[in-house]
Amino acid sequence: MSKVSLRVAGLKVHYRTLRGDVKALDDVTFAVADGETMGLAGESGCGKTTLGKSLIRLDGRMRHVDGTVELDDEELPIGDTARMNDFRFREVFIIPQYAMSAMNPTRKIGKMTKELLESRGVRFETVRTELKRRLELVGLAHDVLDRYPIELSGGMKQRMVMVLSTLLNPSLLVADEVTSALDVSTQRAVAETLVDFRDRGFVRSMIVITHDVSLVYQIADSIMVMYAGKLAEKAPTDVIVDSPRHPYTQLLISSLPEVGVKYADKRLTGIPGSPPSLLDPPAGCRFRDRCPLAFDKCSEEPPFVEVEHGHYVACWKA
Amino acid sequence: MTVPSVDQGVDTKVDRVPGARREALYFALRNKKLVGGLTVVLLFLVLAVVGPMLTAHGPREYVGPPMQPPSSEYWFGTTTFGQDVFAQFVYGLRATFRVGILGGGLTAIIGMFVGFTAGYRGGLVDETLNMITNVVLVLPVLAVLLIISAYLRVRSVEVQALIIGLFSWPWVARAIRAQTFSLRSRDFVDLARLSGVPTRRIIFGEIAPNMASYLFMVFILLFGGAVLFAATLDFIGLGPTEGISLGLMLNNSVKWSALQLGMSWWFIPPGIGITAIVGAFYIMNVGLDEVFNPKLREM
Amino acid sequence: MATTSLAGKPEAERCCTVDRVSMVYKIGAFGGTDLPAVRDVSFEVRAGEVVSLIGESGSGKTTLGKMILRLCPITGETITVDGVDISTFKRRRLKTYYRSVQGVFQDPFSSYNPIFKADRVFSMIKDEYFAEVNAAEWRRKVAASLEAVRLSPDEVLNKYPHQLSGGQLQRILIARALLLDIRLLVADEIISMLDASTRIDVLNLLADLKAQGLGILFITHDLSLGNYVSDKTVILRRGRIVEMGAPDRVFGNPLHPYTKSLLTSVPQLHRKWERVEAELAAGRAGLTGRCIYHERYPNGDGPVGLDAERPTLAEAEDDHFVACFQADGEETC
Amino acid sequence: MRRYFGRKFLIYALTFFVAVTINFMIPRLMPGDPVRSMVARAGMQTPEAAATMQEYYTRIFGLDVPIWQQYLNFWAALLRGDLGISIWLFPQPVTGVIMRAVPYTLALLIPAILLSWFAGNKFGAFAARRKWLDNTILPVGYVLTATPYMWLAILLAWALGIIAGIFPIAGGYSFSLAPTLSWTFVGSLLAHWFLPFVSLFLVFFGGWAIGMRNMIIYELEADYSHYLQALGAPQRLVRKYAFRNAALPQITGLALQLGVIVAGAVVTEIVFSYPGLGHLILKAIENQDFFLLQGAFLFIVIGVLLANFIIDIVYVLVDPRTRTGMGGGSA
Repeated sequence: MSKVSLRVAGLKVHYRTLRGDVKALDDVTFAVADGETMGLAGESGCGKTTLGKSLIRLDGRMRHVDGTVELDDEELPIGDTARMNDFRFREVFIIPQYAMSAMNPTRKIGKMTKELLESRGVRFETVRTELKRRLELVGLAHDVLDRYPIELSGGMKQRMVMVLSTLLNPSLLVADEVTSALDVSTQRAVAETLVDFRDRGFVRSMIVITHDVSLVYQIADSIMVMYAGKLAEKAPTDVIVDSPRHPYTQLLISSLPEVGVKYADKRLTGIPGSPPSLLDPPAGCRFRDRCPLAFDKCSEEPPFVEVEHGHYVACWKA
Repeated sequence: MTVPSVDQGVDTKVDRVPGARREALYFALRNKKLVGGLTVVLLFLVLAVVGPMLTAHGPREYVGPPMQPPSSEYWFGTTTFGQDVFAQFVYGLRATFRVGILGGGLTAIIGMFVGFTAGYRGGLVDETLNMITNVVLVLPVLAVLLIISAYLRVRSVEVQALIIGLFSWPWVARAIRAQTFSLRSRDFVDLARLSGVPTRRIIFGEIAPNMASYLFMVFILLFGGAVLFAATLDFIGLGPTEGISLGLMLNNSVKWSALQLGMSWWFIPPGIGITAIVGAFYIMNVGLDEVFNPKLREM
Repeated sequence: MATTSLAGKPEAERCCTVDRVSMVYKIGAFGGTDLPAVRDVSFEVRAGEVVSLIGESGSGKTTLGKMILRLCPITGETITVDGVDISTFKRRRLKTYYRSVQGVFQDPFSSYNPIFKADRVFSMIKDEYFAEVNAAEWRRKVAASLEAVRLSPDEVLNKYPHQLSGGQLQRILIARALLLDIRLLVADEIISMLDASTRIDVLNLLADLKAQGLGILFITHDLSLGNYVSDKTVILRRGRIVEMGAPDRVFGNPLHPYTKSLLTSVPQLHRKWERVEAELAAGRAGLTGRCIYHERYPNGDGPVGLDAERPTLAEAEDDHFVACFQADGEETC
Repeated sequence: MRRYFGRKFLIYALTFFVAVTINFMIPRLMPGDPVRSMVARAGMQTPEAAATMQEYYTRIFGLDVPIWQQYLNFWAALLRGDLGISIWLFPQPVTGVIMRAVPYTLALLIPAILLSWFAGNKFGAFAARRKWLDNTILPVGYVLTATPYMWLAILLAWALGIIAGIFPIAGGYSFSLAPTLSWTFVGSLLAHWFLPFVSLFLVFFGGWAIGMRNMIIYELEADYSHYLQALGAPQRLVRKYAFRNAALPQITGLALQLGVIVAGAVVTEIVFSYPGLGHLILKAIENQDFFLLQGAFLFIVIGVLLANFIIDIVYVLVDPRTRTGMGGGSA
């Protein structure tokens, strides 16, 4: 984990709405090392999905305002849909939330794969053996290629999309809530496949977006926590879970019941209040209103700084 | 008289919230299709209301010299028999709006009744209604209307609207059934049931309001459909036995060789009237669709 | 281990009893294929008790909840509440039934009609059940009920659902249920769509209500949540109960292979999958190749129905029941 | 799949049954003595002919037997292919009269439907999400669908037939020719066929183009389209897939529109005095020839049912979802 794979600097992405711009990502700066699996956790509306999307494809309402994204020392033209096409699939790829409906329902999977590859200038024959090898690896029979997506179960579709998405060995893979719709047993299999793909070098580094901290705890090397469009904390997995520094991370982790913890023995508490509106976010630390440790200085915005090797926090108290 | 397909993606319109209501108005006022369509419709509506007051003649009176091209006295000219085309046109417009509203309205009511019942009740009731819907759906409507109208001694706009309504509801029922089905599985419907609210009030108090925009759009399409059906019947010679309609004007003009005689003032106005009203409604409908469905807005 | 067993409580405290209930979904027109959603399920919820119904998708847990709420028809034997069979209730009787049994569902946003204000859920209750109560008194009643779920009336009344958070919406729904004199609350995945930081507060609320004597059926797919509040855990798989009992026994000493596989798959904080797996493998050593149910009842003729306590389940230890180990439950071993 | 067709077949059988029953009921439900009014309105020249007809009708209607027996007799005659005798073309049997007209109607309808379906869908897909096309050409499509068939037919006849004088505007072939297999005759057939065809084609075309345009916008917003775009697939491929999926509901749409399409053909034939079913219907109405009208009605119903059945088969062939037995084919 020495070389940096992804470097995001000062990234700002806004959503256009009638009532004004929603500042979904505000000055986000971080790096992902080569070979690192980074978990990206946060509550709904904190900007984690926006971050994942902006690395691949901004949708119609998203606007790249500022900041740069570099992948393997090459700047990604994220604001330019057409130029970005060269990087998609080959260099950077997203496994979307909607894996269940990601494949064209009226094409056989193999045919779709072939057409897709050839549209990107890759001859199907050159990857056919590798494709079959990877299907075996995730436990899919070769004949899925001759089937229609509707004939596959949810878990099979999920695995198929994973194989398809990583077929050209992208440098960076973004997995957006890939497990949230699945049952626990399938969830684990999918999460472990992701790790396996990384270990086998199908992808070099990964960002796993989820609302479930305990899931990324199982598979990620590091965890980055977002709050209201900003980064709160990033550190190696064990550090985040065992000794978080940001009050938000602390409260979040302590509010999660674990198997074996009972109400009668240990009454957990949540975080009072709710996140600020991103239409017009307050100045200073955005967690200030809900933070038990808030003090005067919090009206200034805390920088996202490295407090310890590999441990970044945006809090004056950290 | 193709009815543009409306079956697609209608559920996206369900998520309307009051904030979105203001938003919808904002987009509505800026939607050229909606505003333009509405303007045309209102223009013709005004003409239908005011027009008969501008002319001293009844639509079927023989008032002037025959076969006159448009002049200052007979704005749209006269027919082979010296009837005033303008008078026929404005009275015909009235019939058009009447048959559209009555026929479209009746179709909507039947379609809604069947659709809501089938979608909400489910089970055997749904199966049965669905079967009936499918049967009426494949029956060629015009052929049925023909056979019924042919035997009717007295035909009026109201009777026409009635038989149009009785046979063109199936696609409405199907679309509403599908919508109801998806809304019914929403938790708020279950919650209303848990609150002891009776079925009828759940349908009209909980489900229908969520489809208001959709129902309105359906009515617009039905209005257009009814107008076109009526015009077709009139043209075949099964029009109202009393009074005048735009379709009847077309029928008369062809019957009395207006084409061969070059009396374009006789057959052009009624066609323009029907096309403009129905077309304006359809275009309004697209506009509405864009207003209620953000996906369709131009980006 | 805290002994939360209520086995000794008198009959009168039984709040809701589900006895050998089955449910078959008909797929396709005019019947066609049958899809069994719930098969021979029996359990009971007592007053002042939280029972967690845990299962993955397709386990029939939601269907069971809906059956108790009479939102889908009951087949098989009976569901009794306060000793009365509820399966035949119609109109008036059903309406009266809803005075004592209420539900809250998974998706807080879908539980509200988006075009009306959120308090409509209260006014519906007033119109149907408290038409005679005057407005001022009703306001007081609503305020009291909102306070019980720790919401301030000014904060939530007169607002549209999209202006409120998921946690607030779910609490309003609980407050709504509290307006009636309910004895049983069916809480179907009520926190799975809430953010992690607010989930726990809703769970705590359930625990408080239970302390006031309410019976709660807590339906969830999340083992850790089920464990946190419940007095009894029922694990469902494909419409059947595979294991049931006090949570510390079911989770502390899981017997059924399915329960174990669930436990090894659930992502936990502070314990990696490998560790959990190793721990359970150690516990399992003595059980390999065995089936407690068939050891107890070699002919598969275990007691049936509630009279004999649990159908098709064998009592492995005090307040801990387990079904045949055949993982699929389709055939016996 | 067998269930799918079984169900369809049941619906078609029921529809046919309902249609025949309507045919049977309508004259009997209407107030007054149908036989007398028919004979009176038929306006026969001689009292002998009127008497013959009176007798004939009474026998056909069988008004002296109980209603259920009338009904059974009606079916029996129908199954023998006996639809009665035409009044307008007395004493030719209705079946024969109709059979002579059907080829003309089919010659108009089949090319108009197929060509407009393909062209309209292609064009609609092409216009969708292309701003200037969408804004300029598609309103024209809406106006076209809103145009009454007969009016467009009248306009075409007037402009290209009367004013420009390029095409004949009446009949199926030149009145001066007798049907033979000669170039002159075929040329005349084609010349007479062209205007009614174009007029139908244009209105259908507008409808399909708009339908496709609306469908494809939804398809381009579907998850699988987003996924393809995220994979960097070129717009061409994304649109190709969207088109394929959007075309499926358009097939169902064709089935749903058949009734309306036939209605269009009927009035278009009337404008051009084209010797198809529509023309017969007009004549039947003008001459109070109810047997002919009923026969035409039954033929239309049968035709629409057959076409529906063909569309069902096509649908199953092109949509894999119906084959795997997982929904699809909503009709």
